[in-house]
Amino acid sequence: MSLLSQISNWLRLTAEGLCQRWGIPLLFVDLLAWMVAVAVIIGLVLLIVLIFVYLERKVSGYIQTRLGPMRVGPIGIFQTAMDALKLLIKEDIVPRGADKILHTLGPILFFVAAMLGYVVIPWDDKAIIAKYVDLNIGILYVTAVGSVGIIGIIMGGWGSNNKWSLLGAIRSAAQMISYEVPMLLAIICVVMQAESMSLGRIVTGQQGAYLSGWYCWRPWLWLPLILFFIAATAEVNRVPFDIPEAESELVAGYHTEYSGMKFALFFLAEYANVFVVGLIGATLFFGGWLSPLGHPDPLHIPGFFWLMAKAFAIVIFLMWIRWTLPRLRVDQLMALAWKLLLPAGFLAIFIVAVVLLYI
Amino acid sequence: MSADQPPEHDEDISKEALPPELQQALAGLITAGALGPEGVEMITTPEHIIATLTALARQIDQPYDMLTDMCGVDQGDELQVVYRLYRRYSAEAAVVKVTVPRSAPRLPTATGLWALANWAEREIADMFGTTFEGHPDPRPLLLPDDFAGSPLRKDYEYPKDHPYLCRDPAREDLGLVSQSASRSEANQAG
Amino acid sequence: MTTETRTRTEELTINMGPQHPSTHGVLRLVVTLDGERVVQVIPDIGYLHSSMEKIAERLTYQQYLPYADRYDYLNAMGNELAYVMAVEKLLGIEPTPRCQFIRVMMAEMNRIASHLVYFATLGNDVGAVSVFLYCFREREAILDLFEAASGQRLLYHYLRIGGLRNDLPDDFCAGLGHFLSYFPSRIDEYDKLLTKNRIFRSRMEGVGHFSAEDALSYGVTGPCLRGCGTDYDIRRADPYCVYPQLDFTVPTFEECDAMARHLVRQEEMRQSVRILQQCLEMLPEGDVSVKVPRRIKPDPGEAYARVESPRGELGCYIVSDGSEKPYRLHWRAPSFYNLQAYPVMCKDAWVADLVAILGSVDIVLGDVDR
Amino acid sequence: MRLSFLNAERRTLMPVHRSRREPTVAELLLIILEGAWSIVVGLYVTFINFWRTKVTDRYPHRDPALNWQPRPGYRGDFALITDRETGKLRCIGCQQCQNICPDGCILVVPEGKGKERHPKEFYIDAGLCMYCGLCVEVCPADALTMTPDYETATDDPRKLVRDIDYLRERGMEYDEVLRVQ
Repeated sequence: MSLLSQISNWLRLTAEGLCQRWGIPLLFVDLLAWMVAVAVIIGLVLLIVLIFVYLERKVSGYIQTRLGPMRVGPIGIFQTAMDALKLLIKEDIVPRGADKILHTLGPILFFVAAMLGYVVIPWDDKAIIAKYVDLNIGILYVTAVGSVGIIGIIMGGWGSNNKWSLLGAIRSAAQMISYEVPMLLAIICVVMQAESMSLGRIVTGQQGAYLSGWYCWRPWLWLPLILFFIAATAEVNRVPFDIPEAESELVAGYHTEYSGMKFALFFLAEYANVFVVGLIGATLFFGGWLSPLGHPDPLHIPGFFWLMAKAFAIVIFLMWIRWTLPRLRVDQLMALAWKLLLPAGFLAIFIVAVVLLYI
Repeated sequence: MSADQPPEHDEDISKEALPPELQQALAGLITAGALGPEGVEMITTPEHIIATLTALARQIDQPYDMLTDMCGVDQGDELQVVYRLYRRYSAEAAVVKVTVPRSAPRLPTATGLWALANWAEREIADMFGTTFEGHPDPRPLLLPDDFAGSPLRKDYEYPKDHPYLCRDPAREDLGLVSQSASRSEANQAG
Repeated sequence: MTTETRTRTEELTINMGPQHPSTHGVLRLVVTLDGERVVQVIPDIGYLHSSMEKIAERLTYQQYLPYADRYDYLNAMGNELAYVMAVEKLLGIEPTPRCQFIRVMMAEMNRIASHLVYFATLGNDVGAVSVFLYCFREREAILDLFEAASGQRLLYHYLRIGGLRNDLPDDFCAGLGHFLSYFPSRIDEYDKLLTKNRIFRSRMEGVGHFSAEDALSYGVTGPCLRGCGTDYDIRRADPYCVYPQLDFTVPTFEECDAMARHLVRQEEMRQSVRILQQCLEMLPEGDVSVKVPRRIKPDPGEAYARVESPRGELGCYIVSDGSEKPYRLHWRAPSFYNLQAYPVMCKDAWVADLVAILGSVDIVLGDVDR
Repeated sequence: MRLSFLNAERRTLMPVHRSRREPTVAELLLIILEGAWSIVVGLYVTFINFWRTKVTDRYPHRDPALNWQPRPGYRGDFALITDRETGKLRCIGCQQCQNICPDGCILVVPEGKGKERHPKEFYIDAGLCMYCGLCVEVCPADALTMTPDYETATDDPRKLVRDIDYLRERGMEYDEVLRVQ
C-alpha cells in the first residue's frame, strides 16, 4: 500500500507541476485523478465479474455433477473471456417497433448505476475512490444509486416492444422497490450500532481482537444480517427472487430482446451488482477490509485482499443458494417483503435500539 | 389406397345378448348389440346417439359414465364414430358405434355430456370431415386453419405441392428418395 | 377524480409458445392476462402433428412397430406394449411368461425414466435447475440398461408381436439390481431438495385445482387423476401382462392440486422400484417369443388394448380388414385429453403458475399431436 | 396476521400445518423455522452432490478410444459384410430389406440370376432411416448389419446416403467387432 501511495503521490505531484507550468487550473488534476481511479475500478470490476461468471459456471457445474466449462484454456478459465468477446462481436439487434433511444439507454443506465456503487466502497484503510467528497452518507448513497438501475431495466423492458420484456420490467420495478425497504431497515440497525453512515467508519467500528469485533458476532444484529441478505438477493434479482428474468415464465424477462454489446452490459452489470452485495455485506457485517488475524495485520496482507476474500465467499454462497432453490411467485415475493420482512425489520430496529440503550 | 371392404360387424349379433337392464334402457335406440370380450358393443344411428349415450351414462345402478375415447373410422360409404365408455373406473366397457353417410356426415355433439368430447370431436372433424352439430368451438384443432381435405379418409390424396407436405430438395436429385416413392422407383430400376 | 377516469387497464394477450422454454415442446398457449393474473388460456396444438395414424394404414403390422415408439417418445416401451397387445389380441396370441415379465420390467423402467424427466422439467420450470441434471443423471442409468437390452437409448423397437427382439443380456439383471439398490435413496434426495422445499411447496400447493368430477368429465387419467384422490390405475382396474401377480399400491392424494400430482409421481417411482424388484425375483426361465407367421394377417375385427402409461390411460385401437396392414389405427393419447383439461386447472392462476401447472400435468407433445 | 403466501394447507408429508385458518404467531414461527430448515437440507443435498463424481464426459476426446463405447448389439451405422473365403459381399440382392423398411430408405438394385445374384447398387439413406433394425433382422444371408458407429453427423444430407462402396468399407472396418457378436 505504501508503495502504491508513493506512486500515486508522485504522479499527482508531477501532474500538479505540469499544470502549474502550462497554466491549467489545478481542479483539472483532481478530475484526472478521479478519472484514472474510476478507470482502474471499472477495469477491476469487469475483471472480477468475468471471474464471477466463470466461477458461477464452475460452481453450478460441480453442484450438478458436471464439469462446467473445460475447453478454452486449462480447465476452461478463458471461457467467459471468450464468451464476452463473442458478445461484443455479435450483431446488435433492435426489434422492429422498439423505442430505439430507450432500448439503447436502458443497458447503459443500468451499467452506470451498477458501477456508481463502487465509488464509496472502502477497499482498504482510507482507500476510497470518492475520498475527496463528503462520505458521511456512504451507505445511503449505495442504496440510492442501487435504485437508479431499475430505471434502466424499465427503459429496456418498455423500449423492447415485447410483452415478455414489459412484464419482466414491471416485475423488476415492483420487486426492487419492495425490497429496498427491508434492506434499508436492516442497514439502519448497523448504522445505529456503528453510529455512522460512513462505510469507512462502519468498518473501523468493527476493530477488535482478531475477528471478535465484527458485527456478525453480535446476536442482536443477526436478524438484520439475515434480512439484509434476503433483501439484497432480491435486489440483485438472483434465485429465489429472480422473477424479473424467470426464464421458464418470461423467456428472459427484460433482456429478452437484447443481443450483443447491450446484452453484455446487462449481464456484466448484474454480476457487478452481485459483487456490490458481497462487498457491502462484508463491510457491514464481516469487518470489511479488517484482517481476521489482528490489527494491524501481522502478515502485512493488505486489507484489499481480505475484503475481496470476504466478498467472494459471500458471492459463492449466493451461487450455492441459486443452484439449490426454486423461485418464488410474484405475489409470494411481494408478500414476503411486505408481510414478513418489513415487520421483521421494525422488530430488528426495536431490538437493536433496546440493546444499545440498555445493555 | 383402395377402400377395402368394411369389417363385418353385425351379421349374427342381436340385442338379446345385452344384459336385460341395458336392453330396457336402450329399447328403440340401438340397431344392434352384442357382448364383446371387454364389454357390451352396440350400434346406433345419428338420431339416437345422444339418447343412447345419455341412457348409458345415466343408468341407475352402474352407469357407464366415463367416456374414454372417441375415434373415427372410414367404412367406405359410411363414416363411423366409435365411442368408448367405461363403467366408472372399472374394466367394463361399452362401445357405441354410429355410422353417418359419407356424403352428409353430420352428428350431434356429445360435449354436453362429457367435456372430453370437445377436443375428440374436433379431431374427428379435422380428420374425417364430419360435422358435429352444436359443438361450442368447431375450429380445426390439429390441422392448420387453411388445410383442405380430410386426411384420415381412405380416399385422401396428398397434394404434392402442398406447402405442409413439401419434400426435401436436397434429396430430390438423388434418384433414391423419400418415403414410399423409393419402392416404385426400385421396381422400375430392377 | 380525473386521473381515475382517465386510467384505463387492458387485458394483455400473449403467446406462450410455440417457442417458449417451458411449454415442453411445440405447444402454443394463447394467454390473456390481467396484470399477472391469468384470465384465459387457450392451448393451440398440432405443431408436432406427424400423421401417426395415417402412417399405420400404409405399413404392415411389423413395420408400424418402430413408429409406435416415436409417438410418445418418453414412454416408448409402453407404446410398444399397447400396440403389441392390441395386435396380439387380434391374432389371439398369448406371449410366454418370461416375455410378459420382461415387458412389465421394461414398462416400469420406462415409467421411472419418464417420471424422472417430469421431475427434471418441473424443477426447471419452477427454477430449481439442479434437479434437472440430477434426474437426467439417473435416467442415463436406465437408458444404459435399455441400450444393453435393445440396442437403442430412446426409441427401442424392442418388443415384437408375440415376443421380444431378443432375450435380456446376461448382465442386465445385475445392472438393474444395482440401479434399484441406489435409486430409492436418490428419490429421497429429490424429496429433500425439491418436494419438501418450502418455496417449492408454496409454488405447488393449492395451485391448479382440479376436481375428481372434472376429471371424469374430461377423461383425465394417470397421475393427474390419482392426484384427485381417485384410485384408478389400468394396472389394477384392467390388469394386463403379469400385474395381477405383483404386489404394489396405487398412490393417491386427495388435494387435487399440482402438489398432489407431483407427490403421486414421486410415490409411483418408489412403487415401480418395488415392482421391478419383484420382477427380478420372479423372472422365469424360458423362451421369450412365440412363433408368429411371417406375414401377419389378422382376421377382420377390432381390438382395443390399454396400458397405464406414465401419463395415463394409453389405448391402442386397431381395426383390421383381414389384410397385412391395419385398416385403422387409433391412439387414445393420455396427454391429449389431459391437456384439454389444462385451462380448467389454470383458473385464477398467476403467470408463474402456468408453467408449474403445465409441468404437473406432464404432457408430451408427441403424445398430444400424434 | 394473514400470510397467504405460506399456503398453510394440510399436507401429509409435512405435518406442520394442516388447517386452512390463518396461522397464529407460534405456528408462523414454526413455519418459518421449518422453511429455513428445508432450505438448509436442500443446501446440504447440493453440497454433497458438489463432491460426487462428475458424470459428464468430455466428448469428443482427443483420443477416440476414450470416447463412449456402445454396448454390444447397438444399432448404429450400416455395413455390408464381405465373405472371408470368397472375398465377395454376402448380400444376395433379395431386396427383402428394401421391402420391409418402413421408411423406404433402402434401394437395392440386384444383378444376375440364381446363385450369381448380387447387388449392383445398394443405397441406404441414413438421413431417413430410423434405425429400427428390421432390415438386419430380415436379412436371410446375414449380410446387412449395423455397426456400433454412432458418429454419423455430417454437414450435408447428401453425405448421409450410403452407397455400396461405403457399406463394404464399413463392413471391412468393423469386421472383427461384428464377427464377435
